[in-house]
Amino acid sequence: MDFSYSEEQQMLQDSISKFVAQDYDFDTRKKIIQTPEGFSTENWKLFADLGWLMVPFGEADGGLGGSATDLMVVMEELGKGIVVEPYLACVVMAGGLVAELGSEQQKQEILGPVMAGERQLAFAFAEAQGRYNLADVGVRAQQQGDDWIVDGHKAVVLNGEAAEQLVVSVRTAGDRTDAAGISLLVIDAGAPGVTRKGYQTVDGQRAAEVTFDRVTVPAGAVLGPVDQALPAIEKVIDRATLAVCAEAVGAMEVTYKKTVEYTKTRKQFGVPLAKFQALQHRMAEMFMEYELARSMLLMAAMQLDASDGLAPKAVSAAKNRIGKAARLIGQEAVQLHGGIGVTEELDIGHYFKRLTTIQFIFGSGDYHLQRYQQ
Amino acid sequence: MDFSYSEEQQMLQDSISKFVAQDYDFDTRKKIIQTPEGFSTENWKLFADLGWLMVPFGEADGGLGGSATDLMVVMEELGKGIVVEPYLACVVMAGGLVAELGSEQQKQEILGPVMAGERQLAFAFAEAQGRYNLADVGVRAQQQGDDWIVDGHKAVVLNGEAAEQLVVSVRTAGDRTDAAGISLLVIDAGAPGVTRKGYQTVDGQRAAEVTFDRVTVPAGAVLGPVDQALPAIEKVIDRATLAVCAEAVGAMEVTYKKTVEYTKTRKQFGVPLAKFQALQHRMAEMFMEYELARSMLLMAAMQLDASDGLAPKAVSAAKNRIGKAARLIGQEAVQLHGGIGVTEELDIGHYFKRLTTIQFIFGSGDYHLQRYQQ
Amino acid sequence: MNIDLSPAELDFQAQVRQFLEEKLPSHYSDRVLKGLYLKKEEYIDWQKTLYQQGWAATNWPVEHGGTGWTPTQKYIWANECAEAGAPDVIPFGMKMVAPVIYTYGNDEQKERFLPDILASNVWWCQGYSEPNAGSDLASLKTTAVRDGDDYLVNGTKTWTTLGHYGDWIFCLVRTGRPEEKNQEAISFLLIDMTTPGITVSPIITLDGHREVNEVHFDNVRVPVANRVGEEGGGWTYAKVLLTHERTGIARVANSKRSLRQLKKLAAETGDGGATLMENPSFAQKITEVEFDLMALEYTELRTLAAVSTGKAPGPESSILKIKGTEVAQAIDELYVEMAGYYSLPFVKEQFEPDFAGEPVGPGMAADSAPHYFNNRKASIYGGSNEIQKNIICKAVLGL
Amino acid sequence: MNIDLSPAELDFQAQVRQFLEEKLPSHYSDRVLKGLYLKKEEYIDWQKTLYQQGWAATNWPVEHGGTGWTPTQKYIWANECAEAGAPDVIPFGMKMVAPVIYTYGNDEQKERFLPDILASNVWWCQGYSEPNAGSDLASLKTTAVRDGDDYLVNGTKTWTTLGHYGDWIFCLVRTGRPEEKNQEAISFLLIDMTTPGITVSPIITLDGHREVNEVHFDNVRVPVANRVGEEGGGWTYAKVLLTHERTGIARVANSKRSLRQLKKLAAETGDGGATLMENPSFAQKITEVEFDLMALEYTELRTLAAVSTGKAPGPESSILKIKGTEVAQAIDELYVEMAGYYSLPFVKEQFEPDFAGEPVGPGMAADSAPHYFNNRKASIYGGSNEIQKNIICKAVLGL
Repeated sequence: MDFSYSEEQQMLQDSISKFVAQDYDFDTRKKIIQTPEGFSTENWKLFADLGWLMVPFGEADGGLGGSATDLMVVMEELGKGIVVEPYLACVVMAGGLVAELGSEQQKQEILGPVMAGERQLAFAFAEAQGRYNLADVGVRAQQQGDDWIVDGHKAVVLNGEAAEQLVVSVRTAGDRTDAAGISLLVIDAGAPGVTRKGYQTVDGQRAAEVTFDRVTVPAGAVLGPVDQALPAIEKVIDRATLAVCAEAVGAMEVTYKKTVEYTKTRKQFGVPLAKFQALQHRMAEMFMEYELARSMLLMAAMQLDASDGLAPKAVSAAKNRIGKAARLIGQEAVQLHGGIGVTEELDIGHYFKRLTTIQFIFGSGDYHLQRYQQ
Repeated sequence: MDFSYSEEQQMLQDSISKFVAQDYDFDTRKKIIQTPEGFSTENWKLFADLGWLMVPFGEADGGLGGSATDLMVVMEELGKGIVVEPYLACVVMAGGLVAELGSEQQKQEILGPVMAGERQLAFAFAEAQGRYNLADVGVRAQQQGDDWIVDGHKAVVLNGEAAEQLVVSVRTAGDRTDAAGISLLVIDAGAPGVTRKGYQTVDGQRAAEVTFDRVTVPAGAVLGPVDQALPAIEKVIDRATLAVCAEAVGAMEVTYKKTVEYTKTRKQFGVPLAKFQALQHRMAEMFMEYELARSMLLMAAMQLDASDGLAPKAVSAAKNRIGKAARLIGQEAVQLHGGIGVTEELDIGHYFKRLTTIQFIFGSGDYHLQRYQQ
Repeated sequence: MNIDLSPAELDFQAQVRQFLEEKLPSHYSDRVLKGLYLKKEEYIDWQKTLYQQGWAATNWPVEHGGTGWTPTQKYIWANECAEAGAPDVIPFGMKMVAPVIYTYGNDEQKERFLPDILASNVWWCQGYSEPNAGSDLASLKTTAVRDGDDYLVNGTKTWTTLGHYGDWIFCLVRTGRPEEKNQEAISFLLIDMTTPGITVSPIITLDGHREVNEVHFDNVRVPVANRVGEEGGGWTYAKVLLTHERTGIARVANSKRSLRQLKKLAAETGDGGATLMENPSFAQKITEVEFDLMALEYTELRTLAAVSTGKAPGPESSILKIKGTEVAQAIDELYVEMAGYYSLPFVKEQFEPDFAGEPVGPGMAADSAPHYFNNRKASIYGGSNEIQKNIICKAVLGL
Repeated sequence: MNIDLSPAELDFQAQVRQFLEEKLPSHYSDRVLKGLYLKKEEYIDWQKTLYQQGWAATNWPVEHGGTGWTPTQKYIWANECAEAGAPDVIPFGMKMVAPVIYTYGNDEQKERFLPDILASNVWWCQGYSEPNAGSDLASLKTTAVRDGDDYLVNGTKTWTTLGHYGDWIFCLVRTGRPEEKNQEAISFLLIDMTTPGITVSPIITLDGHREVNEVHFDNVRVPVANRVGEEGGGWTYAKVLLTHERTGIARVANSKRSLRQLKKLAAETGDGGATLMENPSFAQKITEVEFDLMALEYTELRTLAAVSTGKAPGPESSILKIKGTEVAQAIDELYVEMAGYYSLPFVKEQFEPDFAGEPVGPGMAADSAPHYFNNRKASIYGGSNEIQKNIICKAVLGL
């Protein structure tokens, strides 16, 4: 049992930490969010140059052979700055699926540009009726000669607006909620019949509703085995779940520390808030929740790397428990800041927002608790 | 809508309140518990003389025509002294069933002595396998000529040791968990084949395991309609549930107030505990939980008296919410007292114990939440 | 003790229902039921409808045009309005400044201000909080220095709800010398917002909306005649008012409606082959908040009953503030949870009264997260929940 | 970072398992697994078995007879012992006084006391708390006044666990003048409990048992040679010790075993046609405490890992005390809930080692409520959870 970072992990952490501290202050982030793209293409290029986009990919695919713990290191640091660049959607989710299922050719064609920061991907999987059930896929792909004809609607596709290619889960056989009969297609975002309605999300990121209306996709666009994509999807969503858990832990650390600092300066009734014992004990709770959440994160990351079949349960346990911590820390941070905490002016409200959305993407606490119990 | 007590209710409250304050201090209670009977027959006589045992019975039966709110007044005051005399088991439960289902003759024969304080009853209904399901009745009564032959085991019969007569739920038809096929018998505790193993309960009361081994019971001992006793049992257990809710509210009031007073005198680090804001806010929570619990109690009592079909739901809502308050107030009271709170020496631990057992008799919080949802 | 409504009260309830059915426009109630804002003129329009009915001032004494309703009638009214989706009455004129004026104002002030409040001719707003005061309201720094028959007012007020709609503002100001830190140096001023030197600047809250504002006073000239009561009496007046305000703050009727709607929507929301309402964890959360809400409702009714027998609402009413906001916030959170992925989109145009496009996401999803974020304010404003606990500790528990 | 045990560690685990299988008598483990006490001589017997194996002192340095185990080995040991139902090692000698003696004692003291502790020849108990001190340990009043080569000790110690079994007691006493209130006036004394003037009186806890005691000192004569370290140094020694003690206090291994047993029993407990484990509310509570326990376990492992790289366990280890007791108490409570009506009977004889009758109620029901009541102490003793939060606030958060 070993909890220490490797030298490479330490260097990676330092490099991202430095970027967030020096180049990603709150005002910079605010300006980035207000751009039409909703993220900085310059930053993205920098991420590529620094090799961060290569971290989760295997060495055979030109990546850094990244483990789940490597991914954790990246996301925890990005979380500290609530960085809006689409690392999760492009690299971890869509990129992860290509790495998992793609043919050599597909991997070369797609992952190369992704790691170079030259291509944006998104993974379109959620549907309005499906809630968190990854097997609930109503978007249909029907074979027509060598092609697939795709029809249907995907909900809240993270990075769906900027993406040049969409990895899309489609139903190629069976009933809407069957585990078998799900396939993955790589669809050009500009293909005829693809309509995207982009929007900002409440946490300052971007997403899109994507509609497919008789979209023709060539046979070569199928990723992995026809009808049998669900296991890979589950695996990649588990990794993505770990990624947002790490992001949450990073965001929580900043949130509780900023709150502690704020109470030291803000005076009420002639004394700093930090002197009120009732508030002190609540901050002690925030600190403990953060530490417990971080322990769960390490546990889940190590389990994902151990690959002994316990990973899905470990991820669900972590998502539930970290979500609970994120809720408490986010809410308490706002409450202890008082009025200023509910304004757009101050960073704390934005950490709160991201800590909220993370609770509900890839499954609520209840969803993961029930998944764990199965 | 009217929240005020009638003049009679006010007088009743004053009279019990005076008794508890003057004649039922902690040392007196301790001595009573150590007697072989586990309660004071003198007190019981006094309760009879003061008419308290008549409160829940109809005027036609020689009672005071008591409503649920009357019963609430009695039990709330008894709860303030965590009085161990078996009002609940004898008067509310077993007596309540006789009043509900008994023939004129049965009522005269049984309720007269009960109200006079001259007879002890108990209601034997729980069984080891049944948890809180009142329809789960495995004790069998089989007809033999004019008699019934009773076999089986009843668990944790409150006041089962002192009772001279036991009201027993028995299965006269159907399968073990059928709603139909349940009857009630009044069985002399001394009848051949009845074995009682009495014991103290963790909250200082007395109960017994009761075994029936080919006990012969005459036809005249049947209470109410054969096979159809369940609705009356449910009704009486709902009343008993309200009664312990009221008892809990009374006990909570004393518990939170004693805790507040204790913190004013107990010094740590040179200042009274009451001056630590972290503890102050927790006591504010205790106070609020008490007030919310009391509101639920009034709601449920009024709904029971309104008899518009909402009573079972109201009782379940109250039991769940009051149980939650009882848990918080009991645990916090012990914690704020510190070491002395976990000793037998001080009264607070005994309030905590009773507030704990009340959470689990007549159904846990979960049981009542799920019953409410049905 | 009994729970039933009297025949007269049942009559009143029927009358209220009929009124709401006839007079409440559906394009108001639709938006209210979705948790969205109305336009300024729509709020005014609805208040004028109430005025015409004689039901504008449910909390005023009859002599000034109040309804003279019993607590039970007010309870019925609040419930029916919430159920029907009637817009909230903007409280600053009707519920906040008017009681101060009719209790502590002189006859001239009563005649000058009350009729316009009653008829919703003037939009009032509140100038209590200041950027550096927070919960420590008494540490306010806005000064009003006597200059002949006027005061010269300087300073900044904040969290002024809908201040950009305001015609007049009532303010707590410091009329004593700067070194006098005590509460006796505070006075209560009524200020015409068109007076030169007043600027209103927006504060954007976490839902992306402008609901609150900062109001800056730069040598604003206010006639001494606009001071209510004694110089230095302002703190007392405001405090009495704050206690009275706390019963309505439980917002029981709103939470009841909101919870009922949540249950309805959850029963229509798919969740792994069943509905979300059938998910035992979600259902349990709903039932638990339902129990809390019952307890809150009966606590409020007990308080109202005590008031009707002549007792002033005591510091116990701090419970209503604390638990009322906790319940409302718990319900807010369940809406976000219900929305799932559709809690993410933030399409601001959808919230505008004139939006005619296709919304993103189902039912109440779009506003769920912004509303949840914004309503975290509820446990902060109006005397934060921490301050309320301090009040309970001091005034009830004697700590 | 990785989660696997090394081959050497796996070997060690196998060795531990074999030892426990061979040497742990089932009449000990049966009682331990039911949460019941052993007799004094049984505790001693088990500790002597460990001594013979060379595994008595898992926390001592090798030079004094300790095992020299790594943190991971200690973790494996604790887990396997808990799983097997090995009796707890009574900590007062082995874990509490011994480290003070080998760290701060002189050579004579080490030679005189450590071997008997290691071999469990002497039963030690603790004299820290006092009736009026509580969490404010430093306010202790027991005095030790110098009289020639002796101290005369007067005062009362309380919460002395198993004090009625004790041969020796280690005490914090006030050696300074009474008006010196500060922590520098406290010394650390080792006292033979057969010395005239010592009386031990029981305190009955909420489970009806005598586990703790008051120990009264009436002019008890203690040789100065029995003082560990400097006069006035006692507070420092005790404090260092308290920090070290805090890692074991999470009791992770015990809670894991207890939770696993709870799940097994819940799956055998009927509940309305199904089992209690199938009741979603109960199952959810179990899973939530399971998650908390995982988080606690990995927090402890992180702390152990930090210690093994040479860092002293920081004030962060207060988390282990707080959350460890919260988890244990949550599990206790679930046992009571599971027992239902059978949580009520209190048949004291059933808990005696010699009880041969028919118990009332199933499985673990009988002790569920007494154990729950008694274990409320866990959040009070060893530095109450409130004190732990104060430590976090001060030492970690800088508040």
